[in-house]
Amino acid sequence: MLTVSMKVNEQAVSGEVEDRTLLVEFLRENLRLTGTHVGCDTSQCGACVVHVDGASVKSCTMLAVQADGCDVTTIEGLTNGAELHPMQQAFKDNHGLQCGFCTPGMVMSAIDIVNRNGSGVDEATVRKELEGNICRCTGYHNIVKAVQAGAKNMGG
Amino acid sequence: MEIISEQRIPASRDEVWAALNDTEILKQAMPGCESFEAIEENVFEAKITAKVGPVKAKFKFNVELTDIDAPNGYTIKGEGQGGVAGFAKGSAKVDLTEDGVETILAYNVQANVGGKLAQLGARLIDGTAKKMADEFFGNFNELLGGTDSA
Amino acid sequence: MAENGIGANVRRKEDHRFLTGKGNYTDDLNVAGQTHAYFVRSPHAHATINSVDTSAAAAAEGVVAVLTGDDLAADGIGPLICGVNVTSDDGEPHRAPVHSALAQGKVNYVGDHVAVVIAETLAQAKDAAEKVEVDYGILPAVTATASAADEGQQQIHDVAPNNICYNWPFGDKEAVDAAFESAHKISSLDLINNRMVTNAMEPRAAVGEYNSGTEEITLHLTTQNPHVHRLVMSAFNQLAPEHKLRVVGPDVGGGFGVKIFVYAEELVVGWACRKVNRPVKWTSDRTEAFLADAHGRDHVAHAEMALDENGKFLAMRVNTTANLGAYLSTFATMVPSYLYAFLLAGQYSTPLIYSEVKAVFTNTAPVDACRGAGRPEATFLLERLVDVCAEDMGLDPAEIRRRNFIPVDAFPYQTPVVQCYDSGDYNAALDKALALADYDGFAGRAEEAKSRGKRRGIGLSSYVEACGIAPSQAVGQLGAGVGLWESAQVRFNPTGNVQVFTGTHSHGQGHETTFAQLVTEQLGVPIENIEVIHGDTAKTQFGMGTYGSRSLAVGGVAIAKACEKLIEKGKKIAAHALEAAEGDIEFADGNFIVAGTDKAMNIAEVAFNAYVPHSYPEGLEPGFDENAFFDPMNFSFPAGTHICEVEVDPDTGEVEIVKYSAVDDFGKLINPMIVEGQVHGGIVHGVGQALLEGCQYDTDGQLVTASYMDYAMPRADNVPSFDVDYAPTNPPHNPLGVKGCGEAGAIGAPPAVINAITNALGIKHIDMPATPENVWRAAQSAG
Amino acid sequence: MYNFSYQKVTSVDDAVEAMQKADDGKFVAGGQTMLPTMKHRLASPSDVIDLGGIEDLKGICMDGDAISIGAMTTHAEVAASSDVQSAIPALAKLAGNIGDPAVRNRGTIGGSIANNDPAADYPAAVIALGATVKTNKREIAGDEFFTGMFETALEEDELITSISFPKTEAAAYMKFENPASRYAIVGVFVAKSGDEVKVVVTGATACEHRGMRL
Repeated sequence: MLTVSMKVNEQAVSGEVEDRTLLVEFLRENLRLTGTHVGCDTSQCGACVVHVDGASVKSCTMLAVQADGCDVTTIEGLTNGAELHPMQQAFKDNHGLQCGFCTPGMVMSAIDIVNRNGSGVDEATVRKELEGNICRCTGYHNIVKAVQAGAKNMGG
Repeated sequence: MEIISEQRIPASRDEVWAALNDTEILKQAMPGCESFEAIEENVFEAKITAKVGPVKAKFKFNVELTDIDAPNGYTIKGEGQGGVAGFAKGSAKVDLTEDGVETILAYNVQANVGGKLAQLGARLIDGTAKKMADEFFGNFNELLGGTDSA
Repeated sequence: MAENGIGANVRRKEDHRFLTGKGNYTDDLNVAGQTHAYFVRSPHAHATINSVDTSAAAAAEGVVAVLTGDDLAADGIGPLICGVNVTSDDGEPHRAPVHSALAQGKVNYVGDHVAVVIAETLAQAKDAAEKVEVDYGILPAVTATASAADEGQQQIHDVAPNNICYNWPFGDKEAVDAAFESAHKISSLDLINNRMVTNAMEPRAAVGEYNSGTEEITLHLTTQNPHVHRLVMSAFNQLAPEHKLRVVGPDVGGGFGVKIFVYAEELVVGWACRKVNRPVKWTSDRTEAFLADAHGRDHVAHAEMALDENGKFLAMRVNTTANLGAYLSTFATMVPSYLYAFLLAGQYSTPLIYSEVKAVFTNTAPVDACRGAGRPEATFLLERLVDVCAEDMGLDPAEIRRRNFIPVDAFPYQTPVVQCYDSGDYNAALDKALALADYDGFAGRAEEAKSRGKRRGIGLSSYVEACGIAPSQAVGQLGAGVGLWESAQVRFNPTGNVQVFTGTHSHGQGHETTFAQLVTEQLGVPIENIEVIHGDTAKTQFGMGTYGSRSLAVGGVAIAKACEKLIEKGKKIAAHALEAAEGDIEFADGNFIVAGTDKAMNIAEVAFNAYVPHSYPEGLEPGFDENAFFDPMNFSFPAGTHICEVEVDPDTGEVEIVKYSAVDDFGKLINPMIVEGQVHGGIVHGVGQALLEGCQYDTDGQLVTASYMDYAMPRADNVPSFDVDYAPTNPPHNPLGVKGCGEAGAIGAPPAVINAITNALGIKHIDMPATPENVWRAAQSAG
Repeated sequence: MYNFSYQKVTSVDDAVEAMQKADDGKFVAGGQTMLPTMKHRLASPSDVIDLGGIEDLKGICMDGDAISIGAMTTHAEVAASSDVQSAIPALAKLAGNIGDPAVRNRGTIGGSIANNDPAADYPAAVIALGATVKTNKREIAGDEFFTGMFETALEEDELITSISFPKTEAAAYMKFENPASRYAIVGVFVAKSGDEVKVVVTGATACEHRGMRL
């Protein structure tokens, strides 16, 4: 067993993990942050996307120990009150979610897209950049709208 | 998956035929082979570690020589269990033809995998089967003093 | 209209928890003392089990138990069942092989369940599973649908000679044959409806707990229908008496049919938690989901249409082979029969239809309902055939549809295949769709594309589906084991807020919002004071669950009926409290008013009064809590026209959907925002089937598309944004005037996409999925 | 995943030493191929030697007429590098189309090249651009580095430290993606340098990268 320490959603946390423990397992099982989901086992669906040191990663394809000392943000860390993060709000306003299972990963990827592409990101870029996130419910139409609206909201 | 190819071997057909029935040579030719032991006549047990990129799986193969037609050729058949990785089975029909002092070894390989390897490695199955077959017969050629000519 | 009532685009009540990571899915649940289950699955498609040696696994670290089919049988756990009977042409019921949750003596597909390992941790369970020694006697596998019933094929089940589950002819063959004899033209088509893996994003999961003190099992499941799970597991699997079995479906991460069925894993978890007297958790990984979730579709069909000289359809003849997989899943028999053949009339007035369906067993995963279930198969066949007819007759695809549409004044319309359509205006939807798609401007766009080396095509699909599943009387006559009414309970708390209990269960459709809109509209209670509760057999009364676009059309009506009862009771209470005659009380906008006076009570005050029943007269019961059941008289029949425009690159075979227009008739829309989302999702499910998704077994029965590496799911960059509009009609038998919208897109889209591709390339047909390779080959051969 | 011993190293020497000591060790760079394989239990190294902590292996710098990219530089960093964008824009574009954004944030150029997946993108660029693969032991010409499907000239305890790409006059990379995995079904890298035009194809044979000079 190893001890890992990191900052998750601005809180310092540490825990005992096996060498093989994945970051997503540490988040879900050790920290009980169950908003980060596991939807596949080949790193494609994106339900597990979190931010590590500000960059989106698939937490099912990273060891917990590899995040030792890092700054991790999960869906739970975007807001700590009733007020939603602008991207979360945009998903709600634009009906960018249905069953909600892919949603945390979608929102984390969306914020990453805006961070890299700015508040005026166009539809084609959003669609291309969402290739690592699969949704079966929405047909993406409203997710794309939500990301663009969220981008504007984030841009101020 | 079917692979058809041939090797030109600088040895007589009888020599090649003898080598095809020499467990030590078969063992050395087989990529990743750790042991190759006769269980009964023309039946062997082979332990092979197959390594394809990130995948590394240990297989226990039952190998059988059939359709024996000395010194013209035979069919070598194998079925292997790779534990959690699944299983593999394949056969190679080998035909020897004299060509002057040399021998043409023609092979026709059929290979299949099952279990996780089939479920997850579909895009790599054909390439891997071809690679393993060509390596085996290329190595075999080299063990007889030739160069891989597939 | 009440604020946030019917017709309002209310933002969803459930979204806050989903958006903040506070959803509560089955795998999110951990129970103190829980163990983990992992299944030993067959790597072979077809084999006898000569022996199973569990001793090494049982002795492995952390292992609590290793259980096999023998243990299951010893405990009297019954086999998995199929709930719908289809009578075969020999007059006998369909052939139903025994389907044990853990195999007994034989495995019949890759992924079939051989044993389960229960251990302290999942890793230990997986480690031990590798130590279970199974001696298989490998048998040849049957995988191809078309040849499964051929002479000399390997036999899979003794009870099913020639691997046939049923032969099911329907219609007047002689009359149809006669119509073909005298037809002006016969158009025909051979096609395949590709096999799909449903792929809800949340994999299936189960957490079972047993309380030895109360002898009660609580089973948390990824389920679309908790009561159906409880009923089947209790009545047919003998897991526990119904009152000692609680099934909870918490938040469910997508269903699309795949979470309707009672599967081996869920039943085994329920049984094992009692056997080991510890909580047991199982979560499918994605590869297991590919192997062992019920798959969808998989038809091979030949279709023919007889036409007169004006392009009117005289008769249709269809021959279909449907692959049901290795065993019968819960509703498998119904999908290629009642949900398929009875929709073959589509939107057309074809007077004669004859259909033969041969349902076959193969060594593949069981096949059952997947979004649309049967209707996409019928629609794809019919709408492709209609395009072939148009080509054969030299008619525009829109024109041939128009000539054959059931006219608006013919409703209710009795088709030759059982169904009686409720309402529809198919021309209205077509006209609106043609305008939305700028159909008239297509030729110009095609020319412009040609100048860039691309080929444009436009494809129509005019579908009709039957949903609001299912009227008990109708399906009972067909052989369904159960009718599918729905229940609701609307309960006021004393302080005036409302809890709505429904037997349906949301897995993404937004019931918590839509149903609250119904209640706020009817009772005038602010929407934030209304909570919808579902998915727990301990909380809600018996209900049938969610599938077949039934929740609003059936469950919603039950809620409305319960609300009506509350209003009636409220009048009695208000009359008592306001010292007026009951007949003088009127109800409007949440207020009970004594007619012609300013004396009034709002409904919250009535609720409080009902729970503080001072001096109630005899016959007036306290409490403000009503339940209702609704069993519709008929299905509802959403319909519409979808138009897809594609651009094909003949050099690469790549297909780009450049425009997609959908005009649907769903009756009245309660929350248009949610409805539109359902349409989008359905379209992309259908586009996925048309362009990307194809489940492939090799000839040995190995599943070679068992992950997202090889099974192509539609992603955001595969599709455009959509143009969606409506052409509603009013279904007379539905009190809310609603029809159902969840499956429409998946039904309408596949033929629209394929018709667009055949149009672009000038070819008769291309099978799905129209991958770049297939399209390129077709383009090459078309020249 | 089977358990293993995780080794975090901070220098190339430590990495090599850890590998030599390990029973059946495996270097892991970004882990985007290795970890999924291990999750499926299709690989079971005794030791996972994580190169992520070796600062020397990261970064991009101009080195005369070449651009040198550290082995542990992520695809995202290559794609976003203004140096790469100006020196060899096709390479930046190639990197920006590997996997998806989250994968590009973890996956590295060294890991991709060492793995030599027959459908990977980078090997085509390495060969076509005449890059040099620098290891802890030697320098290997791009042409000679890739020896077969998933096989390279690397020895067991040898690891890539950087890849040096000479500037090129003109280059472009196009790929036709598998709709599911988004790996290249076929990818073609074309590079022009003086009178020589090199074309390298990835994917197509499912076996190795084929190059030719025009």
